[in-house]
Amino acid sequence: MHEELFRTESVAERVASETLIIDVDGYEGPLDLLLTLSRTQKVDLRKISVLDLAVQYLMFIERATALRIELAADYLVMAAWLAFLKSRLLLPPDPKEDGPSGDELAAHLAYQLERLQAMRDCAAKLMARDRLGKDRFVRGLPEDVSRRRTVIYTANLLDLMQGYARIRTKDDFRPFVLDRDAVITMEQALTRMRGLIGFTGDWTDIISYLPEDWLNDPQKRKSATASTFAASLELAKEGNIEIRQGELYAPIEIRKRS
Amino acid sequence: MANIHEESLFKAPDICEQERMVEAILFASAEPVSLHEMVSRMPHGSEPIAALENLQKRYQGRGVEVKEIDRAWAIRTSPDLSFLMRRETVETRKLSRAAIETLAIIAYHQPVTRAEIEEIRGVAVSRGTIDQLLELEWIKLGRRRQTPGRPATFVVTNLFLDHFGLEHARDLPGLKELRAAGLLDNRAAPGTEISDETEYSTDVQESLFDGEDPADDIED
Amino acid sequence: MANIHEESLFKAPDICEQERMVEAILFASAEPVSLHEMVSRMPHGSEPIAALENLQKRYQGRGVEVKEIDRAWAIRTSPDLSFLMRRETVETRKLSRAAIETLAIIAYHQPVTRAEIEEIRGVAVSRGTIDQLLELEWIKLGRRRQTPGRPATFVVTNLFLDHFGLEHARDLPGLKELRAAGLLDNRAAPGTEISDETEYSTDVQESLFDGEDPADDIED
Repeated sequence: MHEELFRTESVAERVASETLIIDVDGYEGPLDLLLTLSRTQKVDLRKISVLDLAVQYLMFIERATALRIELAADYLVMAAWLAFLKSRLLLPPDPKEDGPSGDELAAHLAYQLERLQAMRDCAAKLMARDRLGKDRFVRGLPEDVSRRRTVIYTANLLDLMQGYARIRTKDDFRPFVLDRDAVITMEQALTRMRGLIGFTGDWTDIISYLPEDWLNDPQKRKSATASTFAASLELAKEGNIEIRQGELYAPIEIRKRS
Repeated sequence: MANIHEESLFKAPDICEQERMVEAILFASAEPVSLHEMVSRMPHGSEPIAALENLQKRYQGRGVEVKEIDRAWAIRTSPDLSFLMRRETVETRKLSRAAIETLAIIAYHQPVTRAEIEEIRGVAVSRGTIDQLLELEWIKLGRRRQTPGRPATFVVTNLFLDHFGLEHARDLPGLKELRAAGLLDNRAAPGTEISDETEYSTDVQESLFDGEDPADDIED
Repeated sequence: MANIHEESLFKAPDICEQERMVEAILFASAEPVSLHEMVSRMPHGSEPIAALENLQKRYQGRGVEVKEIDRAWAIRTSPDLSFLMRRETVETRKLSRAAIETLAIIAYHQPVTRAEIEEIRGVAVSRGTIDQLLELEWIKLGRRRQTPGRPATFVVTNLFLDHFGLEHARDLPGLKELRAAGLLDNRAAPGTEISDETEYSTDVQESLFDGEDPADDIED
């Protein structure tokens, strides 16, 4: 007899626990759960008793915990908050205490529930509309619009002349290109010396490396001397030649490094 | 009729001709065609808006209808004939409840941030849900909110409007009633400061549903 | 109109209704629809052939037409409006600075090799620039230069002369004129008179740099 009673209880309990498990899985968060619980009150969401709701929710959580159902942190946070709300609603307001009153908090929760319900109703209305591909259909044989883009390039004589003038003007500021005949660059001197250095074994005055036709014009000679000297230093730095000067103003001599 | 195009080089085609052209363009396209697109394809000087209105009237009560979708136009079969279209029905992947709710929240609250969606649903929005809606091209990213962190906002697309047979986002069912009931306000929980974000969001929302009668706005 | 379908279970819909149905079916179908197919999709007792005839008449002279294609029907764009299905845009663009300069050099120095153009401009000439000018048919290939490597030369075309309103490339204003017109700086560099320009470009320059990249001369 005793056993019998015990068994029936445990069956009921088992059924209850199973429903709970299913429900907790089915709920999308504490707000969803609260919304479902509020339906048992069967009243307008604006006239809901938040206190009752809080009590129901806390009971639900208690039962779930007793049945060792894993509850997400969200549910426990909500439980704590509702417990706080419950105490605020039950106790007379403390004038010394700051912050919102229990009624304000309750009103906001009711608002949240009403808003969620409203969004669910909207979602249902939306999905019930005459939808494309289900109730309304698009053209089955659409035609492609061929797109062709033609680009016309334009230029006039003035553009052409300005373009040419621009190049020639630019040249004016690049004396290196135009005055090339009076200048030997270090690179040119270097190229020249690299070719000649192999043929001279002994100490030689660098002046003898200057191109012959550059010796007479003082302008050319100056440029050639300077670049040849610079090139010598470069070659010495590279370790290809040795360089020496006997005394101040004496000829600078170089020879191939052996 | 062969020289219509040539003639049009000199003067805009008459309204009847324009109506034919608009008709041909809309029939040839599966997607809504914008006014701008029509103008660019029609002969110089065409003003298709009047032609569109005539066409819309002409197709009233026919097997297909001319629908406006946010300043673009499309021809769609009449919904009462859907039973004929079994063959054309596209099986869409079933949307989860979370996806449907999220879509509704975005449509009614746009532009809305992810945090706001989560606040309304009371639960985290999974990445997959947003991705699914983005993939369907029913939602897209809106402007970033000018608040700390500059969060992204979501808005619905014209494809969404077309799919659900809406002319404009302001034609969403029950929008006015929800607004009147204050259910679209971004109401902060008591005791929390009303952040800039909250104030800003109501602003932006108004501008999104612009062109509405200001008298409709019953807000505090 | 909501009860049309139900009604149709008992008797065939009237001819107007059938016309609407045919219209919707033809609109939404991806292929031409046979009579047999229409009958199978429409409510019992429908005779779409009469509806089709009516529809065909209704669309006469409209932007689209109901066409019979091998015992099946389809809605197609009216042939005289096919131009609407093309979108042609013409864009006018200024020739790039590189292209203008290259063109100018070819005009003033023709026949001129690529290496010479690069020497005069002081920068490399991209293949695209030459190709663009060739495509515009403003330049063409001239005789090969009788020097090592037999480099190709470029000359301007008659189309070029036409476009720029010149009778002959010789008519291009010389450097003196450019200078007088204020297009060129007054500081003349020595030895750059337009008179011996052509010779200068082909002989002197080429022998000086023998086809090497001019940039190398300066940098390395």
